[in-house]
Amino acid sequence: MMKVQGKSSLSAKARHTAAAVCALALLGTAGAASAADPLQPDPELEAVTLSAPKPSWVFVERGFVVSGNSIYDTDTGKMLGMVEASTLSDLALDPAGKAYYVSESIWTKGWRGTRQDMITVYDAATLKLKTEITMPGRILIGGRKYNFVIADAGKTAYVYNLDPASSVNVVDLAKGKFVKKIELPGCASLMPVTGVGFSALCSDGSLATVKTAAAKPEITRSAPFFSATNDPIFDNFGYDGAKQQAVFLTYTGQVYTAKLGATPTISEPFSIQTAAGVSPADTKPLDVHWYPGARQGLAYHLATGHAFVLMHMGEYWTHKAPGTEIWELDVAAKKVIKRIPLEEAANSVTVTQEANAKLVLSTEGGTLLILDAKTGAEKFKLEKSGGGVLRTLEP
Amino acid sequence: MMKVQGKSSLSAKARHTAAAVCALALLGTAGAASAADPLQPDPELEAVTLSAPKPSWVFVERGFVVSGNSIYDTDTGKMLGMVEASTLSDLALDPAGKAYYVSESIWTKGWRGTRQDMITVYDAATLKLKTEITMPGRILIGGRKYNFVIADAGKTAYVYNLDPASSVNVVDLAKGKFVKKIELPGCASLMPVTGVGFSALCSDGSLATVKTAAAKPEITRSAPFFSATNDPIFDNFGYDGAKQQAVFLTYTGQVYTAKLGATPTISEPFSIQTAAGVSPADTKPLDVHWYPGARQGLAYHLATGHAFVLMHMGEYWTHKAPGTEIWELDVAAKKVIKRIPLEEAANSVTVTQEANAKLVLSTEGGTLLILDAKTGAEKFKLEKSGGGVLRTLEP
Amino acid sequence: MKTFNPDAMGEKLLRRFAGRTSRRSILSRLGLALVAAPAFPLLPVSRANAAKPDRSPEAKTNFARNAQSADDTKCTYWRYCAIDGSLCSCCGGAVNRCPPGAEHSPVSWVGTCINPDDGRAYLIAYRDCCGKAYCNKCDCDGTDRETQLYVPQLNNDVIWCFGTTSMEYHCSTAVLVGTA
Amino acid sequence: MKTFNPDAMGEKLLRRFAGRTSRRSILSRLGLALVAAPAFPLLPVSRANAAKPDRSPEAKTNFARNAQSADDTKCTYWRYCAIDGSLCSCCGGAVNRCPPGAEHSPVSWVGTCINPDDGRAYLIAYRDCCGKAYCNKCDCDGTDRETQLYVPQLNNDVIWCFGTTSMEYHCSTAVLVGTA
Repeated sequence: MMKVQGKSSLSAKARHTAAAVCALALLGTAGAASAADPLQPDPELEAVTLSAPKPSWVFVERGFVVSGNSIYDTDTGKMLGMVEASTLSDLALDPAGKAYYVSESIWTKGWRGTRQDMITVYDAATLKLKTEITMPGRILIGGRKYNFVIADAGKTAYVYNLDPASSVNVVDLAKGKFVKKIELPGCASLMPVTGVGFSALCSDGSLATVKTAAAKPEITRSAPFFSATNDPIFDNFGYDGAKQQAVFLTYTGQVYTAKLGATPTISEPFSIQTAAGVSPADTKPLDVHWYPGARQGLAYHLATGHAFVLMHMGEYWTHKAPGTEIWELDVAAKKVIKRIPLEEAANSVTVTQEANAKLVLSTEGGTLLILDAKTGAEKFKLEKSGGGVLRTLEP
Repeated sequence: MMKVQGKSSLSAKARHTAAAVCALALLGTAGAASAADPLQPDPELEAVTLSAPKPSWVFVERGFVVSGNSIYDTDTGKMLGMVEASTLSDLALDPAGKAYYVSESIWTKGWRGTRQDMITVYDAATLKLKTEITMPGRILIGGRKYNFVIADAGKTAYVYNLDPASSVNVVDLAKGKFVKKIELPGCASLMPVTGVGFSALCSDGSLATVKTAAAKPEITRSAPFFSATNDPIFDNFGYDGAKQQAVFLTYTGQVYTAKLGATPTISEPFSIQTAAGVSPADTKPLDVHWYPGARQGLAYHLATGHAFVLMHMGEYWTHKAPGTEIWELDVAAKKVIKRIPLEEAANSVTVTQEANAKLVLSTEGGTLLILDAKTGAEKFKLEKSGGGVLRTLEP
Repeated sequence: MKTFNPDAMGEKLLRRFAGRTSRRSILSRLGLALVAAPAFPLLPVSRANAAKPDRSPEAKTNFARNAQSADDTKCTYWRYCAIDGSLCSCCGGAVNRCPPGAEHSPVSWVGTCINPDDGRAYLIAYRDCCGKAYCNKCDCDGTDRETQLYVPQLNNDVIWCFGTTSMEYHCSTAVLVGTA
Repeated sequence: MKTFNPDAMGEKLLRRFAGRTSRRSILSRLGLALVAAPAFPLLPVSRANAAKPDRSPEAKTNFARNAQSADDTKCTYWRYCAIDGSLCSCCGGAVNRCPPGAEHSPVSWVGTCINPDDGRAYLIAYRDCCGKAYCNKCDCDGTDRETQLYVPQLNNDVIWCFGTTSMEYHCSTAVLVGTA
């Protein structure tokens, strides 16, 4: 079905281009001889349709006040459309490219009335509402990548909740049904673990792993490996579903690699500053260092295993400060191989999973910046187009 | 009941002030002798309550994206609270000062679901929801003063609808009930007419007057007196409920006075430019004149009969351009008695109905500007506080 | 010198859009309204027209003098002489086409704009695309011959999402209807 | 040198607010959660506390070095060292009190801020005022000792409107709970 819609989309575009060419031709004639026929009325046109999502696309969560996820093509700098979404909702992409999922909470009367939590499903070609999957509550926070994640090649969704006890909704996307709620005390930020369920970071500094299949979900925890209150891991970390690997970054710049599984293994950390040949940072408030930070401060390019990290100069506890440089880190080599200075400080960064990757940044001033990841050269600078979480298609 | 709540509000404020004084005293002591006792925990405090609305207050409709009506006291420049409201809603003040009314349209699922049109009633002291009065549809436009008006000393509300035929909902506020819908073809912008119903401006250049009491409402129209398409009357005009008088201003600056009633009488127009001793404007696009304009470009001070008009230099068909000067017009004397230049161009103007009136302006940059109407001196400049329609309490 | 005739325009538009939207509820509502209300708001200007204002293309507004026909993602594009809102051409749609997932309102406000290439005045239907949140890009506000609420079909502040599934305003198109 | 003890803090807060909100549904939910979940998120830091990080008031952050105690409508006011959002003191409320019509959330995230007048560290409860649209005035974002979502009571991005009639976020207060 997707194929057919993709074709129809292409042919619609072709028709549109043809019409535009015709119109221009008419204008040309009109300009040359003013006695020519007037412009013809526009044909009635259906709304534009989209192809399946491409690796060059970026999805921009517009933010708290103006909601919705704008889609831009980083090849052209053009806005392609918008996946409708309520405030504080989360977007997820169907790995098969057939749907967009929005995990959201809507009240029947705006700020009042009855609360309705659901995953709203949009057709990827028409962006029209396909269905709603009702479920129990979900967290209201926004700006996080790992509160709504897709597992099992698109068949399952995990939705994080805080009310203020924490739990996870398991949703069967294939059947369009909520399955069960799993209590997850003291942990958050969900990483799908193939054949197991999911892992999450915990307030005791451990990584919890939840086997979801059993009637009574089994939760195991790794030994604590980081300090959740003194040097926390940013909850917008790097995750590679195919390799089942996560890259964690702490406030001071310590980098961990976790191999996910029923029994995950976590590497010894190294300092991103040391990897760049500068003095490693610490938690002492008075010292000045280069620190990682921002809202979505780490982008992970899966094919190369390179992380792009937003860094700023400052003291400790400035972890929300926007980045003034991007550091490209070869995680396996423990080496920062490039530093890209930014003209305007950025709050969010993502990377397209293309061979010739592009970095997409949302700046303090609300501009969406598209850079060549290899050279750092600016490809597009789109004003009034920035926002919160930036998402790209992953293989 | 209002009295009691007013008192309780005052005493709460007094207590709060006392607490603040105490806190400062404690801090002072602590500063002098650091071995002093630590600060005491804050008491548990109920939300602030408000007195009945005062003539010094201004209600700022925040706009299309961020809704709600912020209340500022023009005496202090402080924000006092906010009357909750959906996007594209309209606010009206209960003349008895006991309630705020919001005419709004809410869907059960944000942008989708079932439409619910209602007048939402808020208690003026607590700003808490009192009740909802359901009614048929209403227009979605925003930025207009006369789509939701209160008549009969607060007992009746008229709500304008366009779907796209135009009509008016009659609502009994005392009983909290929708009464009936009156078709009003080709007219809009409602002026309550005491003992009759309401009047409205029409596309044929007439003033329609609707007797609402009869089972079948009777609509009469004046002779056409203006051109609705060539030199339209701004639909945010001046209205005096007590004197049953309206002041109309056209795009070119023609000023009409209408005496409302079962058979209204409309004055001969005069030019606001001529009243200021400058060349009168016309509808020719190429000529440059001083023109009235902006979104809410006329404020009417009822006690003096002076209109404050936002004016700008330009060509015709620039009626939405923000004002760079305020012209104070003595309507009866047909004389512009003062011109106040503005540092930043303004989109909206209102005037407090005080003896020492203040002008309140919302600027292009979103600043709320409070000026002394007599001297033009700036009293307060509140950034990020501007918006759409500005409303003040009328006697 | 051609005089602008909003009456003829209204009829043309009504035929154009009402005739093509039989699947929408708007048609029956329009039909009903036409029967019930002799001065239906889409055709209210017959009397006002008596004044015969000078609306000739030669009396060019500031907008028309500076309009261009090359880039429909700019506010200066000639068809946008009376548009208000986000340009659909910046939001994934086109000058005359809705972005994905949005729905074209069958009725609209209208403008009369001058094409800089042939000097002719054309009737433009500013049909809103509805059912998605405000696009908030390329916000324009052309006001040539734009009037007040009592002439709604010439007012560009109204949310023109009638007969659509949702009344949420996303962006505005500028559909060429014909010569004015 | 006093060491910051988030555990004691959590208990204190729970006693303080849960004890006074018997009329709210939050109490029963908290009670249930405490029974059901041994590592309940309001008290999760016992193990992490083993690391004994240096949180002494003497190790002053940039915020603390520049904090003032005179004007609670400014982001630099000392209690706001970990606030995020609009200050209720700019929205018709006060530093510790909701604006008219808003409802104080009984639970909150917390911060430890240093009073510049006595040099002491105090525990501050950032209780959101809920049930009205975003105030959008005096937006501040203090991040002293602010952590990530897996320690929610130390995270200032969460909408802390639990146990209130509406979960709409309006503004944030900074209630002084006691010495840290």
